[in-house]
Amino acid sequence: MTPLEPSPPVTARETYLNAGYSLKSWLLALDHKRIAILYFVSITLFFFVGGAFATLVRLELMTPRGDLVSSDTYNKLFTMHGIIMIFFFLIPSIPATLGNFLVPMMLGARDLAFPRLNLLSWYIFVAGGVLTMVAVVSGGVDTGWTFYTPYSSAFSNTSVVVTVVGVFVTGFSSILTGLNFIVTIHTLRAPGLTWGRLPLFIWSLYATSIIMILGTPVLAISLALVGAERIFHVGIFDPASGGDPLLFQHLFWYYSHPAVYIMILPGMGVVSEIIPCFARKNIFGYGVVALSSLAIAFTGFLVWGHHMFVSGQSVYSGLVFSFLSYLVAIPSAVKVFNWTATLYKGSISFHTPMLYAFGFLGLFTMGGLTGLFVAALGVDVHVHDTYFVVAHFHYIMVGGMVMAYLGGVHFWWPKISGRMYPEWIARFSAFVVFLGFNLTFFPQYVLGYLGMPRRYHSYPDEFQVLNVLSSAGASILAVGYVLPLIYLLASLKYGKAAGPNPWIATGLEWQTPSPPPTSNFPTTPTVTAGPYEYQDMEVPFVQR
Amino acid sequence: MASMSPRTSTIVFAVLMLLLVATVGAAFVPYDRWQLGWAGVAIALTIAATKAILIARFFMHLSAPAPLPRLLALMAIVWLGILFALSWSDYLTRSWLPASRGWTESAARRESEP
Amino acid sequence: MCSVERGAQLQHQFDDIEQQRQADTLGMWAFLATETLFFGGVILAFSVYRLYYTKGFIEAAHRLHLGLGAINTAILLGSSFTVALAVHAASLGKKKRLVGLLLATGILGLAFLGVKFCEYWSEYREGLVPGLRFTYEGPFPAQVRLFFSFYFVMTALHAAHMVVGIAIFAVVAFQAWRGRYSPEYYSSVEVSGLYWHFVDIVWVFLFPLLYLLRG
Amino acid sequence: MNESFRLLPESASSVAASTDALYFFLCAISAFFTLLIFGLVFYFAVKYRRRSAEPPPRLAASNALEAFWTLVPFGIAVVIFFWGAKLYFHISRPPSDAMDIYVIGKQWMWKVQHPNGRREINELHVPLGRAVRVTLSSQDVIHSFYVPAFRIKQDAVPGRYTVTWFRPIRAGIYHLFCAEYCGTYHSHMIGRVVVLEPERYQAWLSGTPLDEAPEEAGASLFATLGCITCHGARAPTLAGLYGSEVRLADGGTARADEQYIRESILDSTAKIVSGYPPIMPSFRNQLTEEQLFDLLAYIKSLKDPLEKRKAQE
Repeated sequence: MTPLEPSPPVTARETYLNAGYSLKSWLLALDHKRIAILYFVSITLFFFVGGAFATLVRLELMTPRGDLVSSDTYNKLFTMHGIIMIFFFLIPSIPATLGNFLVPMMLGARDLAFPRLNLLSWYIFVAGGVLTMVAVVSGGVDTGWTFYTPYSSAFSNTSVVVTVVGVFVTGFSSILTGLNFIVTIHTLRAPGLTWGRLPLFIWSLYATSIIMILGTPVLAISLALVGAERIFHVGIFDPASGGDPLLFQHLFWYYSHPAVYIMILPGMGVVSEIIPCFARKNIFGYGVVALSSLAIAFTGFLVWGHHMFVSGQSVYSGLVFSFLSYLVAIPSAVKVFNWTATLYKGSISFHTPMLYAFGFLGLFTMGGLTGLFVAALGVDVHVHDTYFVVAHFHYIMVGGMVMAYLGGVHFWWPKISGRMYPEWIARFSAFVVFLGFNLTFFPQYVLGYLGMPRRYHSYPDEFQVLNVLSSAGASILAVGYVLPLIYLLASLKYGKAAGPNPWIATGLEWQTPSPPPTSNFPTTPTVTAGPYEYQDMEVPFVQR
Repeated sequence: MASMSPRTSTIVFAVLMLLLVATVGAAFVPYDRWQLGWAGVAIALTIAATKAILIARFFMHLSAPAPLPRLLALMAIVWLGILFALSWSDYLTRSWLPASRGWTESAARRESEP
Repeated sequence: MCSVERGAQLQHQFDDIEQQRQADTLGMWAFLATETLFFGGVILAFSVYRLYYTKGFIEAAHRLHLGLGAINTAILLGSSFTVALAVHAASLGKKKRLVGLLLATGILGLAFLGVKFCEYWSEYREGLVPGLRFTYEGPFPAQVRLFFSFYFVMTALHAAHMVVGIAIFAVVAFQAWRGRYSPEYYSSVEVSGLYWHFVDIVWVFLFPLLYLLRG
Repeated sequence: MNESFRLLPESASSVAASTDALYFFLCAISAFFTLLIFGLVFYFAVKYRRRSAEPPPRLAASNALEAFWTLVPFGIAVVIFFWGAKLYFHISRPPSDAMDIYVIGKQWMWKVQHPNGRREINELHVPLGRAVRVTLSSQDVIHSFYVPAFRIKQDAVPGRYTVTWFRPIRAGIYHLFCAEYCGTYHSHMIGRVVVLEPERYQAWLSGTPLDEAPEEAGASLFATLGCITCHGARAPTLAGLYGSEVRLADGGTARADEQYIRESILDSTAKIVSGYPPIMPSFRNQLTEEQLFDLLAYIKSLKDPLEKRKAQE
């Protein structure tokens, strides 16, 4: 166990961290690395706020009668848990933090194409967050993160309009990030860095950005219409005046299903970087993995109707959406097979990022496979809006996305902070997260098929045993998430100084000192080889 | 980036105004007398689409050598097409399944076997 | 235009001015793709109700002032024309002509908003504004109310984009008057021109959808 | 409801067994692939753990392998799709001899109306073995009629009718949930479906006083609202209307199902029958859902003379 002792101070080299200590230098920073840190702090804050709501929900569900909070408060709890976790953590997390930090460095550029837009996107994100927090403080909103009409537009008497404006505003921060990435990847690549040599993290962020700029506006217009409906009673979704409530569901899910690919694609990109580095092997089937990201981005827009199989949508369009939903599952399956094949004949070490990548591989596979259940029309009639669906999307969001996010944070932590994190505590917390996660969400599959509906404040007694199991798992998961916060912050002071390339990884971001100087590279690097040429690099961390 | 000469701009502007007159004129044709309601919609939208293509190609220099603006414009239209096509697939076929009568009488015979 | 100014234009993350200009154009086109989907969503909603309530929407379309709508379309096409000329003038570095054409575009935009406001006012007087004053007694009252809800939502959204466009032209005209643009670097004019042409294209589709489907 | 710990809900309807069959097939597929991936990852991790500083060889990509693990999942996916679609078609097509039940979702209760006029709140008594067609609507927000034991769920959407059906194959008492979030007491909107043997069902049916049958209630409404003044002479006759094809004024035709009848009452000029002027007043916001159901039941009961004779033979 490497003892934690204060390491020698970083040499007085100019880095993006010591380029200015005043608040102004941080709050008006145009450097993509500083904006990434601003995003790090804000989404971590939102993650723990959302987590607090989740804890209250799990505590409430320990007892069938649900006597911890009133049913009204419970409705607001699960709504805010959904809104904050999705719009303020999952969607921005990897693109806005690791993406902002690494895209210019991986491309060999000095900064993103529009630094001012990048800072504006952070301010818009915080403005949306503040607005949503105002909604929470002033009584919360109880429509669910899906805002289904006519409840959200006519029957809910909570501060729906403030929340809708908050999410509307945050959507633009996501659009600006996507726009920035697309233009940067097209115009600022280093000489020699052809599309065939781009790291897979860049490919996945490119696909994510396409979804961000083409999907988010439709969410913006659907939420704007809900706001207009509440303020001016325009009647577009109001059945009493001839409106169709299902129209809102079409507009909403047109964005919200591709949004789940905004959340998972960056995670896939991170895993595509971690596995080759710790298996010391080139990724198996680089071209296929890269193109499958684009395939997911495109087919992700064809499938939203599988959220509406029992909502009164026409049987025939249900058939179309069900078939297309099976098409979108194929690229994800291909990626999983390619990652597994990368491990074949590798030289595998079990550092924390690799443990999180293994966790991602297993849990994302289970999440994806249960997607086949809810895409099958016959089964979805039974499991729609039950805890089976809750377990399905948590397996992908928490099991897949958050695992990959933690893996990515640990993998690039030396580059971001110039310090190494304590390896053994990190491995332990990875196991805790894996155990806690499975104990929390696997029982919900069984609950779901038993027929326990979602968003229930109180439930029949026979579901209690599984709910208690799930709540127990949630407490372990909470511990698993608090640990990295503690030891990563501690590593800022006590962590061993990390050299420019502690993992001996390929990629331009590892060819500059860590923490990197403000202008990333003294001179723009030229790229001569493919992204994962590990076969001609020395193998670190070899135990005799 | 050779932007367009004023002469071509003027020609394009004139064509646009002509198309405006055409589309307004087409609106006064009594389509519903010949049960051709959808024809009116089709004509109006094709004229609008031609005007849009003219503006995009000439005024917005979409015909410029750089391929990327064209790619983004095409992607916007394809994604819009997805939104319209799949949403309409629900609205057009919603009344196909007569929920009340069930399908043909044979449905009753087959209902026992799942 | 002395070279110092041109040097000041080039931002540090770009290698040369051509790369920066390409990035600006690409960034605006990406933004226009988002706007296309933004307007596309509300037009989808309109198209679904037009499919379900054809008679009511035809009846309501007759209530709109076709003349004012046509004039507005002509104004907007004219402003697209002046913007195209302005971009051309900027590429030749003719400062006075550029500023004049940009101001002309802004004035045409204001004219459009003026005509639009007259329309709104007359519709308010006729009691066709759902939510405020809706005293319509003709056939299909619910469907006509729905049509006018869409009419106000869509035209208000478009008008908001017009106001933003006019403000941008005011700033760009001021910058041009101060001589910030040169034949090598005038991408602010070009990018704001792209945005304006897009707002014009949105109206090119809104006009027939709302005013002309009287079949 | 027995308190024993269960892993699967009771299967009490004709569809339950086939839904469970598809569910087990999917569980088998998932178990296979999960074990495959976990197994391979674990095996590779142990077998190829880092032991030497010698960098592993670069493996060439193999298109054959890529094609293999694209087509095989696609093949499995297509099989699952067709199986699920067949089941869904079966679930969404009620048999024509089914018994009609009208259910109205209202914020936080289920209002059930039987064909003979019996009305229940949060209770649904049905005879064993008889197919039951549930016509759903909602008075306020979207609710969802969900009976886990029958494996059926259908949203009750305000402003229109949606339909689902089931045929109970085991007597007993089963949960009825609201599955679509509908507000404060969404979790209290729970009811019971009580499946009784036919004779006990008859006893229950005749045991308590009958409310007025919907047909009679509909008939009296038909008169008081003044429909009778036109429908018989100047307006299209309604006898035998239900289920028939109606020629419309704009040349199209429409099937006169519940949705058509409801729309013609609430939005009378939406679909005008050819040969008749659009002079029928709209009854929007004047009728409650129950009254609409009564009118519907009455109109459906109007058989034209020749069909009535055919039914008697």
